[in-house]
Amino acid sequence: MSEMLVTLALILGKLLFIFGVVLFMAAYLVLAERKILGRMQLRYGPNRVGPFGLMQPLADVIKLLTKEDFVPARADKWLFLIAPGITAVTALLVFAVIPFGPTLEIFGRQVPLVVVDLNIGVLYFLGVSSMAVYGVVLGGWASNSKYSLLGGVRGLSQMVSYELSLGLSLVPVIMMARSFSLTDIVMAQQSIPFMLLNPVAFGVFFICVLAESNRIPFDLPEAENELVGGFHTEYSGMRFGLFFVGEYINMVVLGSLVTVFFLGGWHGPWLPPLLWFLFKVLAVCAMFIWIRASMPRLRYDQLMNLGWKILLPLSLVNILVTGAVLLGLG
Amino acid sequence: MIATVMFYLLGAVALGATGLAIIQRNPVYAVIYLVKSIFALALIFYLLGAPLVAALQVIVYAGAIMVLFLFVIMMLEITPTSATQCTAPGWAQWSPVLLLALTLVTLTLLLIGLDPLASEGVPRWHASPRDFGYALFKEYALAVKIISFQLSFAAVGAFHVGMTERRRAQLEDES
Amino acid sequence: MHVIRGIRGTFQPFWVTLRNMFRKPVTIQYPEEKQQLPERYRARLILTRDPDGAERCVACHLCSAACPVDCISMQAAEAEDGRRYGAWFRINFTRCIFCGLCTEACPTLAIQVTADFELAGRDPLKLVYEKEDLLVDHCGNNNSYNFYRQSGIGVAAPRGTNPGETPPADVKDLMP
Amino acid sequence: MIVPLEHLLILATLLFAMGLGCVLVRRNLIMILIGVEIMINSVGLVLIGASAFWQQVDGQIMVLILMAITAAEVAIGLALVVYLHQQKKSIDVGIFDEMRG
Repeated sequence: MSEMLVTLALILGKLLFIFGVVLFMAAYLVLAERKILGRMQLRYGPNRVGPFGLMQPLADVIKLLTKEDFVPARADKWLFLIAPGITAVTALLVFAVIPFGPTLEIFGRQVPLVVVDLNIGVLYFLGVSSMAVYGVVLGGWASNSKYSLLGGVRGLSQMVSYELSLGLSLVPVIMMARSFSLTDIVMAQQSIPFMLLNPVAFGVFFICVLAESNRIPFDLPEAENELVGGFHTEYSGMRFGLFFVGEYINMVVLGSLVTVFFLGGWHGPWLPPLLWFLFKVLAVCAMFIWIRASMPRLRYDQLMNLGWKILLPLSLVNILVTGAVLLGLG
Repeated sequence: MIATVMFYLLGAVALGATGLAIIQRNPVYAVIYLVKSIFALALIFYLLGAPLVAALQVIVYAGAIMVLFLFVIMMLEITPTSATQCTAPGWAQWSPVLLLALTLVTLTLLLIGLDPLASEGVPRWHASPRDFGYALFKEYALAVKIISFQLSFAAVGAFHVGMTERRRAQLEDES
Repeated sequence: MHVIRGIRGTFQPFWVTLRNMFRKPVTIQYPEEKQQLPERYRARLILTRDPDGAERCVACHLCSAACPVDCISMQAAEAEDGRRYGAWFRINFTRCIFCGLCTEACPTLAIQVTADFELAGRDPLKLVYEKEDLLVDHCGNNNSYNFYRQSGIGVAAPRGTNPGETPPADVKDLMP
Repeated sequence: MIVPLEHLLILATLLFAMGLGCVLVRRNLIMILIGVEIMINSVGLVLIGASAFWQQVDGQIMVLILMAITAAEVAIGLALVVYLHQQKKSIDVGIFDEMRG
């Protein structure tokens, strides 16, 4: 009985730890993005609140919390209120299967640094991330506004198109690791990360991750200059904040997934594993920000062409080639 | 024990959500209730030792098929002459179907009751993805091929049906 | 060629942004650093004085006539010696669009623009400037122009008795 | 032992009956397709239950194949719905009765 309680407490502790760290990272990622983006455009980002603008996330939260929570006339109230939550929660849920460190030994107990080591972890990730689209599309539909609806429909078709390539680009990883479990995938990259073994899969996965997180160059659902704000046009206050935080949590989560699948997770010389993991996730996030600063938004037909005519065949051929090579190597 | 309780709870959720789904006026709500029902079913699948199928159920049904439904509903509603909201059937239309369903359920119950196997329990068992994969690609390789053919037929068919008149004329002009 | 251009077009922006990241930002940190405004920048209006220290404005209403948003109003008055001046003069800066047409219209160079653009406030009534707020102690852009020195003040003195003026010719007299 | 097979089959039957009812009563083409989905789901439940009952993976593979078929069916079905909507600006099944003999 006490054994079970300790296990439960450990899981709870890990959950709280992850929740805290991810939210903290998401909050400061907003600041980091604004800062880096600013410097790349020859301006300073936010630097008024606190030293170097470090209290900016706090100021943002206070501002969003004190704003009026507004529901448009003839909007579908319940769906309108629920939609931002779906986005944020699905983003957070994925973190349950992400291993962020090797098994630790605390007071003689083996503590794996992952909330649940699901043996179908990859499929869990795909399932939960395919739920994320509901937040966007229901938010867009329930707002009872043209712009929101268009943003929602765009987000829907974009996510469905790219989910396919996302899943298919992970098949070579699963083939190489011979397991669906994310811990096993990290273990398989002890010597060489999969990014070097299979750069094509990495490329396809990275592009799909960008599309999945609705970031530039794939931010068509919110395209500020054509759709006002896309699916979150009508949102204000903390509900908008939830959409916003959801996007950045998604960034952290997808960054750690790229790390787990292709960059070798926590493996790395000299530094402690946890630091390596953090460093890699931050590097991927920095890459996201850099891409945002450098690339224009794709046109809608270009987006669909890229997804269906380039990435999908490429990932299919990649599966075939990887399979053949693995078979040849025995 | 926990699994048994969960099964009944999830079964109740699935039934309730499905029941709500079929009486909705607005198809968007029907889809959302159906997604709930699909989630409950996926968890039941997991309890019955099919984790892979449970995950696929969420990915394929909730993540792709229902999203496709939503897409079509929204696409149709964008057009100004919207008529997607057909009238919801009244009590009078439901009653014969209820009778039919009741007969169906009673007959099935009778059949189940006559079967000596039925009252036996489903054992705790669990199929690993590895077993699943071996069976799928060794014993059922032919089925996989047929299914993939069918999917490509469906893709071609959907493309053909979905083509607008203008695009069709354009293609004929080109050729 | 097409492919090479495409690849270059995809990757060059990354280099550009990276390079810009290590440059000094062009931002001016406003309240601490002030921007160096151009000399002829059009912002707050002032009423200047002539080199003798008297106010230049003759209350001719040309500026208020030229003003496209009608933000200038005044009341004309005349002094004992026939010199006109504004009894009161008011500019509503909540309406002013800083177009500078009033300064173009002004015949006496009284109304002029300055580069002082910090005209924000919470109370709109505080932005209605009266004559005492507008009048300054200097000549503005032109230090030498003095309208009344050129034109004289009215015709209070008989003709030809003003300083520097010759008496009018007597048309009935034959003498040169 | 998790649950008697009986109860599982009853659950599946009820779901199937609901789907059938939806198909028969609703006039909205999209709702009819949703009813078909419900029926297919209930069949999947039976297959999974059978697979667990006999401890063989075959049932699960059937469900996988069922999913593929559903995907194909939905793709064609929804394309037809869009096509019909283009033709008649309505998706009420009552309108599409021209092939009546």
